Amino acid sequence: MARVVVDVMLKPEILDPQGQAVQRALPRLGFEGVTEVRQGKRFELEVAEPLDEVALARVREMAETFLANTVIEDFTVRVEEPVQRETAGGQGAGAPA
Amino acid sequence: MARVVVDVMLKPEILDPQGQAVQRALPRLGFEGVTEVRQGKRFELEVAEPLDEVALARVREMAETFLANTVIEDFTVRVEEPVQRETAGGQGAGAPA
Amino acid sequence: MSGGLGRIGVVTFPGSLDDRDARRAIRAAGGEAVALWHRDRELHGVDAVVLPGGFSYGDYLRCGAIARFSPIMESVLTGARTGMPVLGICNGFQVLCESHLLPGALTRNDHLHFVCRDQRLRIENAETSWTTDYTAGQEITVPVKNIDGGYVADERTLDALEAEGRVVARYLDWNPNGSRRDIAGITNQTGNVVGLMPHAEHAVDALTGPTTDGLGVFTSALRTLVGSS
Amino acid sequence: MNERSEHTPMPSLDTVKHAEQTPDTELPWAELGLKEPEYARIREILGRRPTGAELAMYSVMWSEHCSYKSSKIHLKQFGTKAPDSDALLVGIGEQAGVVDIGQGYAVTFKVESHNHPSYVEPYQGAATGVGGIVRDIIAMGARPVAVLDPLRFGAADHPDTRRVLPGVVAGIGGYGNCLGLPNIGGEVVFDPCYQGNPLVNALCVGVMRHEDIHLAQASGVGNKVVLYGARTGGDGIGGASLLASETFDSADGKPSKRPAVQVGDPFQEKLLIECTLEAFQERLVVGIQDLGAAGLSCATSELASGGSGGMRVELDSVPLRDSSLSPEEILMSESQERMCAVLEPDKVDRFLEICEKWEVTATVIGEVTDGDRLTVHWRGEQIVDVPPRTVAHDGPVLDRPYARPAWQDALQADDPAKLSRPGTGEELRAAVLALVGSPNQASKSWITDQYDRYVLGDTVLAQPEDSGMIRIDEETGLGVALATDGNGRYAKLDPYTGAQLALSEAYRNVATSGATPLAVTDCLNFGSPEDPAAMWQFAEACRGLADACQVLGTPVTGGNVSLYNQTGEKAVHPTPVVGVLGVIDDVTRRTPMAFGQEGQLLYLLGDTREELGGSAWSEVAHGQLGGLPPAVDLERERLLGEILVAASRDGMIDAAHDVSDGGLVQAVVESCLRGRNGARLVVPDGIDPFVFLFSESQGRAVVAVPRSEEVRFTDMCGARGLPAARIGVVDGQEVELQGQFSLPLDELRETYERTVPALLN
Ligand SMILES: Nc1ncnc2c1ncn2[C@@H]1O[C@H](COP(=O)(O)OP(=O)(O)O)[C@@H](O)[C@H]1O
Ligand SMILES: [Mg+2]
Repeated sequence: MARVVVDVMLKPEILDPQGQAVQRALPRLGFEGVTEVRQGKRFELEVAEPLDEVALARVREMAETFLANTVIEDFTVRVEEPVQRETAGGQGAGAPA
Repeated sequence: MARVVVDVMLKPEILDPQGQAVQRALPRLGFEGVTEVRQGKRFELEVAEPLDEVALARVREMAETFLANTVIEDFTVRVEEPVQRETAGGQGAGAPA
Repeated sequence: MSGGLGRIGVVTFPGSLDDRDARRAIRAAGGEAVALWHRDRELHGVDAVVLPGGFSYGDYLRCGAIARFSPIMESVLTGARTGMPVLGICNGFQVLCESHLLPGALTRNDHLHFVCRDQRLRIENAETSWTTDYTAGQEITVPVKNIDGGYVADERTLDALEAEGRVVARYLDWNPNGSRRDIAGITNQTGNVVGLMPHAEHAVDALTGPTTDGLGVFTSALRTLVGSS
Repeated sequence: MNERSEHTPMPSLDTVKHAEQTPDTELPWAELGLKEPEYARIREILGRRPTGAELAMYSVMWSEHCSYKSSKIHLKQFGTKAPDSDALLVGIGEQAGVVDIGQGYAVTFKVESHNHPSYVEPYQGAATGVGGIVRDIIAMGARPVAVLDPLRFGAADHPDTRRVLPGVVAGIGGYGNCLGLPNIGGEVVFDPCYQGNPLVNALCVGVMRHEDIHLAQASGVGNKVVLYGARTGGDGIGGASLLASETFDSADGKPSKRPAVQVGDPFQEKLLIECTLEAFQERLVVGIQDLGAAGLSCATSELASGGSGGMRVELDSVPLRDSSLSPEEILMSESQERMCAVLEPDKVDRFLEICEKWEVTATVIGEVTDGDRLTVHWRGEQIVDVPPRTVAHDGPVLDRPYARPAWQDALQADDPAKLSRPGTGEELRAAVLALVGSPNQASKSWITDQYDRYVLGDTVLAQPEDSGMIRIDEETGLGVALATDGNGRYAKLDPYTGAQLALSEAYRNVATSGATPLAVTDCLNFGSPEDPAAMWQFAEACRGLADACQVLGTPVTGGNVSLYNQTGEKAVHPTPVVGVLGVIDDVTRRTPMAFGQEGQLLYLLGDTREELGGSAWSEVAHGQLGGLPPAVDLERERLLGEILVAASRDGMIDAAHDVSDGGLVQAVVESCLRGRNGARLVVPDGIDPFVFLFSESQGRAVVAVPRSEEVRFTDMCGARGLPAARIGVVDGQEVELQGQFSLPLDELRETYERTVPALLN
């Protein structure tokens, strides 16, 4: 099994009410210095091996026709090593930051 | 400005109806071989420089207390180079795949 | 308790929708409804608080996630910890979970759609501040309307809720959102804080609701207040 | 506009002064959709060539969408033929008409289309459609209290419908639910003619006290113009970007990408509603206008021409979401969730305070001046100097050619009388099941369950009842009822009659619930006005509706026209959607549709003739559309309405359901399922059982009468001359037609409820 990640974000020119709401809330919570927030979707797909060019092209097609609404969204596709996520109190490894 | 990306995913043990719905729809659309789909959120934050350890720690705190609900979600924080996204008909660069 | 009527506050957050209805239900139950504002730290001497339904802050990010940080929530948390009856309906339930006053969380309905239906429920715990006017096992019908109404928690938490009798109400016939163990409402350990997904406040008048079965939630609280005064 | 070589290079800003100095500079008026005579007219009005910004304003305001240039001469009839009505407080012309419903209350309501955007992006298109109509209602000074959503999609099993419908429904729900407006009715119709061109109409109704009516006008020199709500982005500016690229004559001056689709922000709109209402309550506002199509161009020119003076706008003050916008684009932007208010200077601070309370961005962008010009300024330069009326109201008026299409005769000659019919009881039974389970007649609860109908706590009736009913006053029980209807099949067969039938049905639906119909709003969805056949359909429908409103005494208070609803050469059925508003003094006297009491007597009111043209049966059984639609009898509709209202008021009936598409049997099945009781029916003498069940004769309703009221009720009908035939009794758990067939309710329910989910899940 390989993990493919598809990130889907609203195109930059499209209004992102969710990101805006988050951004506006931050100062109230004491977080300053964040000038913009965009909120999008992240899909993690477990795909059967081998993940060759053909398979990846299929995933890209899937992203374009289904996971993203390309009228308003852009996307990226990439193969990813599984990372460990932080949980509450998170001393988890995180990704390189 | 630096871009920080926060990915938030439901914990593995929490049911993800959205991911499941995507996964169930794929074969109908002619995409085979995807054994699991999880759907989460991706936040792109534009953060004022300098993005030192202190600033990053603040972002991590923000993710933990606000962007993610750690009762049901895990998160990762990372600094990212802006990538070019694919749009419809996407011959965009995409990220390394 | 101050004076004659029980005073129950209803908080309005930006995007609250059923606040007016909650106030009407309180009045219908014989109480005095007090409008509270999210930016206000003051509870204005109310004896109990309702966090109403709606889409606070558009439910952007997560339902209840932004509202939880409102100034008034600090006072509500303090009150709740010292025994003040607090009820969260729908979005209010979500705010209570986000505030960690109640365990677990509410996630997207398993069928992914908003659903508005008249729903049969069984009252499981008739001893909370908001359910004493029911009997355990009583079946009632009130509307549900939500898109993020699926109650989730880890198994241990669910088991603990069951063992401690903290499941307040359960869906009957049909689980409208995929809630674990058909949970429609839960309470905290002391029974003063209740989160309820179904909208009791929309079942207080046969003209505008499917039944009057929801009235008991508000009369219960008023009775609790009298008892404790 | 790639070849710019021939044009004189322009400075980066096309000011009024610059326009005066460069009279020969050509502007891309054709690309902005203007015709040569229109451009000439603009030059004549201004006495010079327009600036880029002026051209932007004229071009959007003189577009079909904003100027109604093709439809205006036909819509005029709604005014000239308007019936005398004491109820009308504000007539056609404002954002929405206002109707007096007594006790000091006034109601405003309007239906609008968002068809094309909903095809491109179903969720956002439908969502922003709801947003737009709600702002229209707030702009009248009213608190919105409910929405309805008349919808048309392609064939139920077509892939395009599967793409469009779920998104449209989720968008309407997503936006309306988040605003806290109950959805109390609407329509869902499937027909292949709407493939590639769904109709997404949305109706909003609002309530105010008489003294709170606000109009779009900017009077009072020195008064301030405040823009509030969302920041302005590059939404919906189409042609203006082109103008900008023309004006900014340098490669990197090209505007960045402009959104192809607008995204709605219902939370922002909810805040907009709350802060507007609070400002109304404190009587801070002199004039108000929503920003919809044509954005600031529309708002400023309409406010200015509605008032007595001129207006000066500082465009630099407009808060932007995208700093690369050119002034032309800012003027044209259709960014959602924005409003404009005119305030006396000493009220501005308080107004801004209220906006701050609701976390709504608000900015003073201009003021009312004592001239009669609308001027717009940017970076210290004047870029617009126009008489506002010429922008807002003096758009072109076209008398487009129209002609009855050649195929109309053949279509009308294709009489359904020749179609084979069910004869035996068994066949009738099968035909009933086929009808009840057909997508157009089946339960729509898969859709309507996605809408909040309870919020605000005043919903007395909602789908699937004949009309939606809202309580207005808790003390007195005063309420309003609304229904929308529009049968495109009927209108295709005969657009004049079709429009009247749409009105008849909506009128009847309102009366069936016990409310007295008062006023009308309409959304006219038609094909291209450049096609004489579509234009004829449009003209006929307007004439039909105006004539019928005159007879029924219900004025058209406002509405919307949507043209160019076609894919290639193929237009949708002419689809006039008519919304009727009624008033009821005491909502506790409403008549629901459910047959709730066993033993009650069923009466069919009205006359049944053999009328199957355009019927649901001809569609379901034969896929046929031909012949003539059912005959219209407006006097009968009025009488039926009076009887239904009287019977409700005096407690003579317990249930009523109007008979429309699908005929009597559809109505009886729906009322039985809702009431969880069966019915035993008997065919009255002299009628063929098939016609009895499936005919779509108008002016009919079926009512359930308690036995104790039978004599009083039939006496009333007899005295008033309304035919009332006893057709059966509420009884058992089956729908039975004596001597023919019986159908268990369980089987009917299964058939009725499974269709739509099966198509969409
Ligand atoms: N899109 C919709 N939104 C809300 N209600 C709807 C919608 N479509 C249909 N309904 C409701 O379903 C019921 C049945 O619709 P319909 O058969 O068109 O009614 P009628 O034939 O009486 O006009 C009505 O109450 C109507 O308001
Ligand atoms: Mg009807």
